[in-house]
Amino acid sequence: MLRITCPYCGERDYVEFGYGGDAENTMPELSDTDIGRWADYVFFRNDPKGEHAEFWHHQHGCRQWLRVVRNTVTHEVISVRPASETDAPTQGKQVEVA
Amino acid sequence: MTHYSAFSLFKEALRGNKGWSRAWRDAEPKPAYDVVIIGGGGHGLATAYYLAKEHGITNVAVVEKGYIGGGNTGRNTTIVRSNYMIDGNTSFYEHSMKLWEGMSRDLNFNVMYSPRGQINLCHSPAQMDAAMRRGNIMRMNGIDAELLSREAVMKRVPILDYSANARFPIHGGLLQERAGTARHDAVAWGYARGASARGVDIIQGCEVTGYQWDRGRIVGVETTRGPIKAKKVAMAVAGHTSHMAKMAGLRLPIETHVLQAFVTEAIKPVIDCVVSFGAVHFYISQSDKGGLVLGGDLDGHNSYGQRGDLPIVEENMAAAKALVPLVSRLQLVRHWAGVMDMSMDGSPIMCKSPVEGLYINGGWCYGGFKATPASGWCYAHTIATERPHALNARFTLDRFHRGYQIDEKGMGPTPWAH
Amino acid sequence: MTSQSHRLKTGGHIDRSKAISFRFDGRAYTGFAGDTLASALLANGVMLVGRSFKYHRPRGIFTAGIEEPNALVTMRSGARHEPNLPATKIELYDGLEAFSQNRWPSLKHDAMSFVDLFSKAFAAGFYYKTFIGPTQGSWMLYEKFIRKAAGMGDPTTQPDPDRYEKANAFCDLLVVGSGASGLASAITAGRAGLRVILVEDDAVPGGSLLAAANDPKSAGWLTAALAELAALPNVKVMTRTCAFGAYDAMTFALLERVSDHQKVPAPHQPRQRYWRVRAERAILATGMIERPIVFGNNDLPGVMLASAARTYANRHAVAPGKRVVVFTNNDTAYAAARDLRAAGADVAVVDARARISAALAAQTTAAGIAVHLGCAVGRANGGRHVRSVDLVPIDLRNPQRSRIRQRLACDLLAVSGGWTPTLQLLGQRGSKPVYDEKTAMLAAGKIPEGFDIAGGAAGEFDLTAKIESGVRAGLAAAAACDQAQAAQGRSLLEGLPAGTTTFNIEPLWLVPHPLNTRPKKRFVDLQHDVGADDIELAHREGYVSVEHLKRYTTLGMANDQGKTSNLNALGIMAGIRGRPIGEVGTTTFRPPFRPVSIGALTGPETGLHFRPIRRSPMHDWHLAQGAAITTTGLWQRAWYFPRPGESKSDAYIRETAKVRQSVGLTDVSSLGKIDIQGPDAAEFLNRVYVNGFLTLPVGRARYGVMLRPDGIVMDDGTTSRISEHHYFMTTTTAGAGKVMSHLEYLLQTAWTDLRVHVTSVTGQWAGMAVAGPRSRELLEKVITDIDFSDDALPFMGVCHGHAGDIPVRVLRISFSGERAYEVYAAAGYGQELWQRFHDQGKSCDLVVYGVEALGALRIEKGHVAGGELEGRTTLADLGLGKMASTRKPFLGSALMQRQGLTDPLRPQLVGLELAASEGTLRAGAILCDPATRYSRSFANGSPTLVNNASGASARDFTPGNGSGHMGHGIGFVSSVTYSPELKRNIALGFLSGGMARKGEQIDAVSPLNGELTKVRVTSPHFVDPEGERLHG
Amino acid sequence: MADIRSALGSVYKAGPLGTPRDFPGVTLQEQSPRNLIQLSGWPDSFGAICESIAARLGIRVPVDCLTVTTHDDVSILRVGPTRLWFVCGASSARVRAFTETLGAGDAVTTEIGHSRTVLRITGSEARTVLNRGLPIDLDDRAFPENVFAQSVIHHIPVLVHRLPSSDGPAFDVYVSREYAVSFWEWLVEAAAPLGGRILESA
Ligand SMILES: Cc1cc2nc3c(=O)[nH]c(=O)nc-3n(C[C@H](O)[C@H](O)[C@H](O)COP(=O)(O)OP(=O)(O)OC[C@H]3O[C@@H](n4cnc5c(N)ncnc54)[C@H](O)[C@@H]3O)c2cc1C
Ligand SMILES: NC(=O)c1ccc[n+]([C@@H]2O[C@H](COP(=O)([O-])OP(=O)(O)OC[C@H]3O[C@@H](n4cnc5c(N)ncnc54)[C@H](O)[C@@H]3O)[C@@H](O)[C@H]2O)c1
Ligand SMILES: Cc1cc2nc3c(=O)[nH]c(=O)nc-3n(C[C@H](O)[C@H](O)[C@H](O)COP(=O)(O)O)c2cc1C
Ligand SMILES: [Zn+2]
Repeated sequence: MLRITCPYCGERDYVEFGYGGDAENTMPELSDTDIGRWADYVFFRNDPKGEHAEFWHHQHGCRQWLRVVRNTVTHEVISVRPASETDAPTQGKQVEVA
Repeated sequence: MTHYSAFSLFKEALRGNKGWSRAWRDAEPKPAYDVVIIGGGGHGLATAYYLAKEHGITNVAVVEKGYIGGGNTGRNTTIVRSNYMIDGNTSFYEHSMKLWEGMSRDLNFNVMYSPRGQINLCHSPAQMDAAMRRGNIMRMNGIDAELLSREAVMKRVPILDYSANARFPIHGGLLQERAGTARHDAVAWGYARGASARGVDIIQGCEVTGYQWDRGRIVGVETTRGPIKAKKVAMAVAGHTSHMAKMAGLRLPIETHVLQAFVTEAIKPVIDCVVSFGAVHFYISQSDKGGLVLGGDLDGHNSYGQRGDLPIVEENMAAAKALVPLVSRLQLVRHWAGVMDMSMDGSPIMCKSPVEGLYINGGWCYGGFKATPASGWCYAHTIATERPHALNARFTLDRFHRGYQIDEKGMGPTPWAH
Repeated sequence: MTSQSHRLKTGGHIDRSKAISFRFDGRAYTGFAGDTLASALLANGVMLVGRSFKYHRPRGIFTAGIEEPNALVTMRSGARHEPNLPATKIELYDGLEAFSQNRWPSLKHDAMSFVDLFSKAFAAGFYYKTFIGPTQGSWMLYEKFIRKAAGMGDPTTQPDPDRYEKANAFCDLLVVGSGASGLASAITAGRAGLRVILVEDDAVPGGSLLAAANDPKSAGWLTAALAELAALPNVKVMTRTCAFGAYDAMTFALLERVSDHQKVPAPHQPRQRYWRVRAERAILATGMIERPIVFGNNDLPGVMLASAARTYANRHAVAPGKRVVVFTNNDTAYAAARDLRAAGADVAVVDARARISAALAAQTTAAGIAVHLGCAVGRANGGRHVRSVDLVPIDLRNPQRSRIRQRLACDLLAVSGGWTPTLQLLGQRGSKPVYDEKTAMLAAGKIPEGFDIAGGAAGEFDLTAKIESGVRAGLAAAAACDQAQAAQGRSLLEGLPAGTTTFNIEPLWLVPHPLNTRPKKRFVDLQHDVGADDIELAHREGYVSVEHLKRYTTLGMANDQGKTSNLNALGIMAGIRGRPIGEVGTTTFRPPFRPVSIGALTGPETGLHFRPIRRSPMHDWHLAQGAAITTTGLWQRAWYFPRPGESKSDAYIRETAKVRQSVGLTDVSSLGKIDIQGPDAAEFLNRVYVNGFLTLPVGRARYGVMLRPDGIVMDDGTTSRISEHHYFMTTTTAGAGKVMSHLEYLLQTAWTDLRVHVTSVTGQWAGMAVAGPRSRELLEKVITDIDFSDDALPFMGVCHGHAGDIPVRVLRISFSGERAYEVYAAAGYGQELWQRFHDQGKSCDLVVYGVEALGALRIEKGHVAGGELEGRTTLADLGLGKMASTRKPFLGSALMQRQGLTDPLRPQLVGLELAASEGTLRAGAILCDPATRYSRSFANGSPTLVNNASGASARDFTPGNGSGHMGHGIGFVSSVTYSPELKRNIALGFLSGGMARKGEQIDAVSPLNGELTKVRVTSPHFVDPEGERLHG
Repeated sequence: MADIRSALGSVYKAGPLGTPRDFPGVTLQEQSPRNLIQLSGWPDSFGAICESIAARLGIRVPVDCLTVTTHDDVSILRVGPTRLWFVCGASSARVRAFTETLGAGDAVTTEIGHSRTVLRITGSEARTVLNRGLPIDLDDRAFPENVFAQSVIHHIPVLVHRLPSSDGPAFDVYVSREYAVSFWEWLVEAAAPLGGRILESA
């Protein structure tokens, strides 16, 4: 059973999470009216054989969206961090937010 | 090539089966071909067969990294149907169905195409309405369809749960009588035999590891058995489409996902058609050997792992028992998985790629087995004539930018929901 | 037959004081506690137990374990009837009932056994070569017969009366297998303080120790080991439990057979329990499985694995034969020979090797056993049981056909062709075994992270070596879990003799047919009746890769998954191809390691519990009122409230009419409800909704539509502004979860600068709609502290107040087009509030209505819902194009502009009604232009659709079915209802050209019903199009 | 005030459960409705909010998402990085009064008490029964007192809180109200083989 270590809740079965796909594709600005850029963002995905950065939503836990790096061949989870964070990856239960 | 018939079977049996010859030649790669097809699945082999048969192009190699039919062709739940509704899909899949109907005779290889009927169950009035719409479109396109009432489903498939205990009561279903199953391996072998007899080289144990380029154009492939030049390179690699496209510098509207399948012990016949649950993604049929073949949803995350995880095993088994209570005391003997090329609208992509010399055939999602003959037929046409056939004209790559998705399920760009 | 004619007087792990009676094929027998069905049958001299899959050949008991390919029986009767269980794994219980399979009319006289005579024509893959013509239907014709002939056993069609449980467990170390090595691992790790789970498929721990001759040293070791384990509180021993799967992240699936060894489970007790164990580490101490040698008639009853014969003798005190021939190519079978001799049988050993060690020779001769070296069993003879074997000389370096040298009479032929470590669980993790030439074994390849192997699984044969390897693995696990200091295991080896067990195998896969006799079938896969000839044929036809071999012959694809046959097949194929076995490769191991009942994997998720049910706070009330219930996603909702004798349409038509006449009350609790708060909430809503939300004042609600990023409509609902920074959003029932995740996604990934929190409050609020001209009157009765005048609470107004002591939130919004209110109260008050409306409603002529009437009311008003929001429609398609703000971007605004989505020919929402008094309006009917009938043409070689009127050719198509309309039409009917207000059927639909075609007559065709109906295009706003009632 | 109606109204029956035992393996009891107030803030100012909670209400806010702190009849569960649940009895007024002093820019609150049904599971087999569905390690080391977890049982979202108890393990399970009946049916079925008792609702 694929297990993801939520930075807030600890290691959990992946069924607690919703899948969000490619996390490297960034959404254009809303004001961007370029159809090509939007279509690239919405439809065209990174789909590597190997390490993949992807979003997971801890739906049945803390309801946080996470950015997970995972190997798509071995399913090994390499790092997990909150989706909103862009700095170094964190893993493990103790995350002090305050 | 020995012609197959009841007579030859009998004759050879008397000779201790010593007289049979190889079904296809095990070819060594030549330095160059007119067309190199990457992927010895049903689609690649069928493409080679129709290139030779319909277009007279026989200087063709099918290059397979493992053994032919070892990809999704050899691991799918073998459902063949053409109950499609969206323009662009309907005629394509019906054309495929027509080819299925003549395939065994065309190939002189019994692919056990067994039109035993397929029923999509409905569990709410809204689903009945949707089935009505689909069935009507099918009929208007010359595809057989029948809307069954609850009672009619009951009569046809008595072993489903019609009790008050059913969580999702059966309201009725959409039946396609000509739909059914076929023997997956035989499709690969039959096309290989037919293609090989027409001069196509089938090269197994040969992985394409890159492309040969000449001024921005692809002119051949690098393989684990050396370079092979080709005027045209056509990929038909299903679950490896994104990966092979990436090697050519392309990013596609495709995600690769794992899909599992399951088989029980062989039992005497209990279910005589294919039944799809309408409440969750799940379907069941019985193989000729007697095993119940079960399939359902994706594991739900990008994967090239070709093995499935427990939650989906549980989901599928629970769905099996919810739909067909008698499976409770039957046993699962094996479960396996394939890697699926899930496209963003659930429909395939078959066209010339933006890279000169390279052709794309992928994005078949759950449904590419049934497409095998038409896919080969249309892909051969596209490769030979440099133009799509009318049947695959809509399976373009630019449809996403242009807003012409072929979204059979209305799920939008969430490939794991198709 | 005398009772237990083959039972030994002494010895064995059985309890002779507990006699057990059972039935096989209706005949009564007795056995003892500690017996399996197989051992008890053998004890009673029953050797023929089944017929084979394809050729219906008589078959007996071949093994003593999970690898059994032959002795599959059907257990129990009635609702507990269950086919295809190996007799070797069935524990005997009083009253056990079992039946043989695949035979008719009886096991002895099976009508289908003639198939065996024609077996040559039924060789591997015969079906690919015939049944091809002459017509398309030929195969279907033959297939019927093939299907009937295939398959083993029948399932019951009665519902399973037993319960199944699921369970979760966590541990530091999972040890699989309780043989000497597994016990040593568990004890060592247990002493170090690890949380250990030890699983054993058998009913009792001990593994192959139980099959050993009763020597006090090893028996004493076992007793002491088990006692220590029992005393370690951190070690949990689970017997009758099979680890059948190894999955991602060290998760293991186990099947515990809780009460299969009883006639029926005790009250409340499950039959089986399925475990998911998450372990830090795992040690596979799964032992080995013996494999046979392939020779003529090797499937005769009475042919058995040597280890099985030994197990029956030592563990079950059964003499499986009185005159025994042991056929081997290695040393291990000599132990079986000696033990069978000790049990009183006449024993001879046929050893294919040219020589054996002097020590072994001496020991064997001393036991009174004759040894025939350099010989093989060329074939076995007998009808329904082996009577003799023919020996042929053999040179293992170059096996050739040769003449029969000698015939030995026997009633048991015990075979050992070598051993295969049980590495399936590693294989499931993608670790391919590698072939070891020296031991002729498939040994572990790369061992995945977290795993270890010990004992037989690691290729050990000797007891001391097995224990040593178990201790080593246990210590390693402890070290990996940071418990190294405390660990110790040495004492487990105290007093054990140095290892003496030898193996010395010289591989032999297939014995050539003896010369000058008719070749007999040589089976490789007994369960699927795959013979050596089939492998040869596969090779001849080019199916040489092991994977093709498997698929062409079906070898290894039966219930036993080739546990005794895979390696022989590889050996034979390698021989034919002249390649080393290592190069030929192996097929993939997949879960489950042993067959697992689907009931167990399902656990309690069955029947009505297949999925949990979501219920509204008023659900009980609805049920008490006799409401019909319908399913929407996971929700159960009141569909309609029939009065005695009323049909569904009677009921909903009455309910609908009453709402428009006086007032109705309906339950809308299943709507998704989202609490949205924060200083940027307005901005956020403004981005996700197509229409503007910045200007919505406090105390007001607005209808909003949101798009998916691809520009297609995702969901709709109303959002009210409760206070400056506080909004309350409702979504569709089906869309609730999706919308909630979507909003969180946007806030946490794309728009992290927005200070907004969203919380699902679907369960917090009971919602009810009060609709109809008298709704205000009713509200005023129940809610007394709110001014319901139009000035104080206009259309789209929101306010808070009380219904007596119940706080309520009231939204004046309407889905029905009538003056209407949605009233929300905290869920725990929902039913009470509902009851108050109901009670007070008596004087206002109140009707309670369900979702069917709700649907009718909204169709009358042209409100879109599920049938229209079907994942492919745009705002413009829904006639809502004007809602989209042009002053701001919103999610989906870019891609909504794509050519395909702005195509003026896209079907748009219209109203439809019958053009004549005849005909049926049907949801799902296809709209077609009466003027544009098509026909097909084959110009240019491909089928084309040609417009009969204009001659223009349209896109490609396949021939239609004759209603005159073909192709995909120009739209469809999405929702239909009877309108009591208009006294006729009305519909919503999508039509190319949309409202520009108002008044036109269109064809609605439904070939499924053979109908072509003329419909007139109307406004989708059937009732009160000006919206006067909303306000009036 | 009108009575808060239990979501289990139609199915809850006190009495013995399953296999009779000398002592019950599992005891189940529905808890009285909880005041449940959710407070959500933003990372930049959440620390300050936590400090003022400590100062004004006298309860330290747990640092860690899996722990509960309690003072008097108020417990704080940190259910997300910047999200707290106040579970309170009579002191709810105090908590509400406090939250009303917060500006929307600092933190927002949502009442969710009615959306959860709370069930107490105690007895020697409490862990066993929970683990029939709950994929969380309940061992003392991994799941000590005053720890909670949000997860799923039988496809139903739950929050499981291990209570301090001198009398064997005790858990409060918060179940979404809509699912309460399904969850209850699952629970009773799972507990039956272990033997036990259903107590009158608290
Ligand atoms: C579990 C499961 C159930 C399914 N059920 C159905 C069903 O019921 N009905 C249905 O219609 N469809 C079904 N499908 C889908 C269907 O199986 C596939 O869409 C279809 O078989 C694809 O065929 P293919 O020939 O394109 O691909 P494949 O058969 O996968 O062939 C692709 C080949 O390319 C080879 N390859 C890849 N990369 C390279 C390389 N670099 N060099 C050389 N060779 C390479 C692979 O080894 C493989 O053999 C199912 C799929 C799965 C996994
Ligand atoms: N009988 C002989 O003459 C003889 C001679 C030499 C060697 N051997 C073999 O040497 C081997 C070495 O002994 P060992 O201690 O390593 O093993 P073992 O055979 O003593 O114990 C292995 C145990 O693991 C259990 N097991 C296997 N897979 C399992 C699973 N997936 N889930 C649960 N239980 C499972 C089996 O039921 C068995 O009891 C034995 O296999 C034995 O057969 C036997
Ligand atoms: C329709 C179908 C039926 C199958 N039936 C069986 C079966 O009866 N027994 C079996 O062992 N495997 C069966 N398989 C599975 C194959 O053994 C194998 O798992 C599958 O082809 C995938 O290959 P792999 O497991 O080698 O990766 C079946 C596969 C398919 C596609
Ligand atoms: Zn979390």
